[in-house]
Amino acid sequence: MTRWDEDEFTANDLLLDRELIDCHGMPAGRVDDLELSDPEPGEPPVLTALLCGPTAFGPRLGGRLGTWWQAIGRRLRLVSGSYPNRIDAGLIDHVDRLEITLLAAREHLDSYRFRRWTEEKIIGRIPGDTT
Amino acid sequence: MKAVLSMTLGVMTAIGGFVDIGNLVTSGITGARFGMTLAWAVLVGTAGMVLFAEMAGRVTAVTRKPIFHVVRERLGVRVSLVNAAASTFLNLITLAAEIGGVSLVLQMVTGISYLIWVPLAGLAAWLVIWRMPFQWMENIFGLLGLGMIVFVVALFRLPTDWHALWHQVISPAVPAGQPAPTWWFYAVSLIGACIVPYQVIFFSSGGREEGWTSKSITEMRVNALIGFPLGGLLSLAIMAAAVPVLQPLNIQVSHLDQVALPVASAFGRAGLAFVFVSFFAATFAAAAESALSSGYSVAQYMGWSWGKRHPPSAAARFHLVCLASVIAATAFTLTTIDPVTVTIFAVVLGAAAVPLTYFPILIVANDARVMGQRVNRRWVNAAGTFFLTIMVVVSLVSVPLLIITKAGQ
Amino acid sequence: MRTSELIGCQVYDTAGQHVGTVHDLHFRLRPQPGGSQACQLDALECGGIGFGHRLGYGENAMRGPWPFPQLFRYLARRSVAVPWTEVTAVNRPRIDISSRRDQLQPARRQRT
Amino acid sequence: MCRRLACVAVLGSCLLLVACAAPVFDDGGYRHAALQTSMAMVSDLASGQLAAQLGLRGNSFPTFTDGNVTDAENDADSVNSTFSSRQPPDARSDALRRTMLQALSDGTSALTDLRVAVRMGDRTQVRKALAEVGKSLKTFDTLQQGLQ
Repeated sequence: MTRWDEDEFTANDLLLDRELIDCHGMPAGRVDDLELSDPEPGEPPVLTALLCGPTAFGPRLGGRLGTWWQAIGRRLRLVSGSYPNRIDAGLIDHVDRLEITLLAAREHLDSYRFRRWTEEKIIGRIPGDTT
Repeated sequence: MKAVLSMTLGVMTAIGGFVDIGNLVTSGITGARFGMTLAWAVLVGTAGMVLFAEMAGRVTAVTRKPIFHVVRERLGVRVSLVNAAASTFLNLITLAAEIGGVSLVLQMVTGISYLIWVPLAGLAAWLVIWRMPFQWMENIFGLLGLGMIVFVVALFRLPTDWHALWHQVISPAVPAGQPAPTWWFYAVSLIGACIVPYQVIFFSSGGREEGWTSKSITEMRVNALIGFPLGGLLSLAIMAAAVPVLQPLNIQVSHLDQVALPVASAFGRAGLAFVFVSFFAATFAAAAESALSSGYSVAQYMGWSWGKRHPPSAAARFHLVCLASVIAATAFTLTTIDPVTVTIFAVVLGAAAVPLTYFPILIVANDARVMGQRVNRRWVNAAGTFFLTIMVVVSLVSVPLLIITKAGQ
Repeated sequence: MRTSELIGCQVYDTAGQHVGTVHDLHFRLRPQPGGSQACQLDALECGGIGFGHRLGYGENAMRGPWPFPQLFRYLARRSVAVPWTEVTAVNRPRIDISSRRDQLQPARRQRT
Repeated sequence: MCRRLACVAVLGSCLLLVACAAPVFDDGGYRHAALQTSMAMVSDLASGQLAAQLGLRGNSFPTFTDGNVTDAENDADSVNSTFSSRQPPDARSDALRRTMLQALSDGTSALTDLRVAVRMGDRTQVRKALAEVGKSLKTFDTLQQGLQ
């Protein structure tokens, strides 16, 4: 059950570029884009998921830099397909003007891959990293 | 009692932390060449730094969001990306200047060429980031940096003409025979040396690391309102010490060890020992802080976990960015480009980039929905806007001045 | 559908007149049968400079340093809110709506 | 937006490069270069002199004195080479060139002797080199007055 601080707001105020905090209080990235349900005639679109990762951030940048950013993101993804990391709207715990807290731990989120890769491949190899 | 102790520790750390290679070089050069006629630039820079740091500290204490959260959330996608890229590039140049500074100090002490020290300084700076607890790093180097008080004391030992110095401070004018553009160029570099973007990023992110809340605002204010002005005073002392010793002999400072000559002639070896320790502490702390700040900027912008309060494995990409920036800065310094020139470029470009991070902080500090009753008061806003106009003018003139005076010839 | 497909589109009214570029989306919470609340797209905010709203100068909760509230309110004076029900066709980079330009409400009701 | 920023940056850097390498053309330029050179030499000679005197008085560490004197010597060498590589525009400046080159070679050799003496730690040699440096300093002072 998502708790919203305000009942009427805009995407730039509360959602876009906001920091995601997981259930352990650790940062889990930022909202780069929003996924809305496809609009039917009588039914306005509804927020279904938060999207993060370079393939979501690229289109918002626009221009050559945006497509270049998106291409890098696509190549970085170990899993094929260029759909960005998706965090279902049901996972959102609380939204206020400071951050968006989630119900899940960041390890279970899509966007965990790049962090785990750095952790294991680089930082994990340097002595003294565990304490 | 404990509060008073931690308060004084905070103030002393702020004093030591304020002065870095930028202040040492610019104060030394301007003191030897223009006397005290550019003291006003240090005062403007210090006042600006106090205002900016207090505002950033207050925003961080209330919202627990340091500078680059605010930049990303308030400036929209494209503008914030340009802002983050420019700030990271600047942090790198400043880091290279600081690593060069540490190596120059070690060359001054040991006589071994600074190029040998550069990789060691880079490695040591990274080791401090990697394992040294945050509080230790700030306090140890901050306190050692206080050794620069030897410049203030040296002023009383040297044949200083206090009346003439005071007259130059009060009525600043371009000294006869000196080109005006160069005088203004060094004014910009002195302002840039006081308001170094990485110092504010470190001040606010450090606040988050220490877990500041609204209750710690008073302690933060004491640090900013007492520590930084005393740091500015140290810069003025370095400038003033050069006047009685270097200016009469027409010595133009182009190396770091010339900045220490006044103390050598006042106190000899004992004085020099103080200078070596305090110069090393100031530049080394600044190297570690600017490396951390490049990590802070990128991680806060991208929303990664960051900071030394988490174990390194929990903030993997933050440490990756810090490591990469130390390696890049060390490689840049190894290209034997003169660290003093790199420092001048770093402070001038730093002055040009202050509005990038200052403007969003000034705006957020006025947002009642986020700051509650801790919003800016009317007079703080007036001072803030006045300072913003100064910094916009400084950033407009800094690059042209850099070109006209060929970096201060 | 993603917001990046909406933000940045050019909005044209029934008479083919250019209303503005979409720079923000209005959402409203709508209670759902299961007791939870759905975050429903309510309107597109377009026209005028979006930078002021992005900085937080939409509602007048910002007394702000002296020149900026007045400046951004002036810059954003022509921004309008296009109710989603008015939107007839979305094919980036163009969005067509069924009402006329002067019938549209200003974007931000000045909420204290 | 990004394209405009990029070309402004490129333009700025070209300007920067051009400004650094502007050659000297007319006679006034040559005299100005001579003035700048003598001011730089005065600064290097005085810096080496002050450091060596502090060393003699025991007010400084050997490595510190050596560092300062070596810096002064290297700066003097680079000033010497940049000035002597300049082409004098006319005959009148040629006379100026000869006096400058003579003074420059005296100055640089004085500083080299000083550096050698300081590194050897031989106090009498240092005093002798200091006298040479003092003499060279006076010649550059008079040269500077003449060119002012």
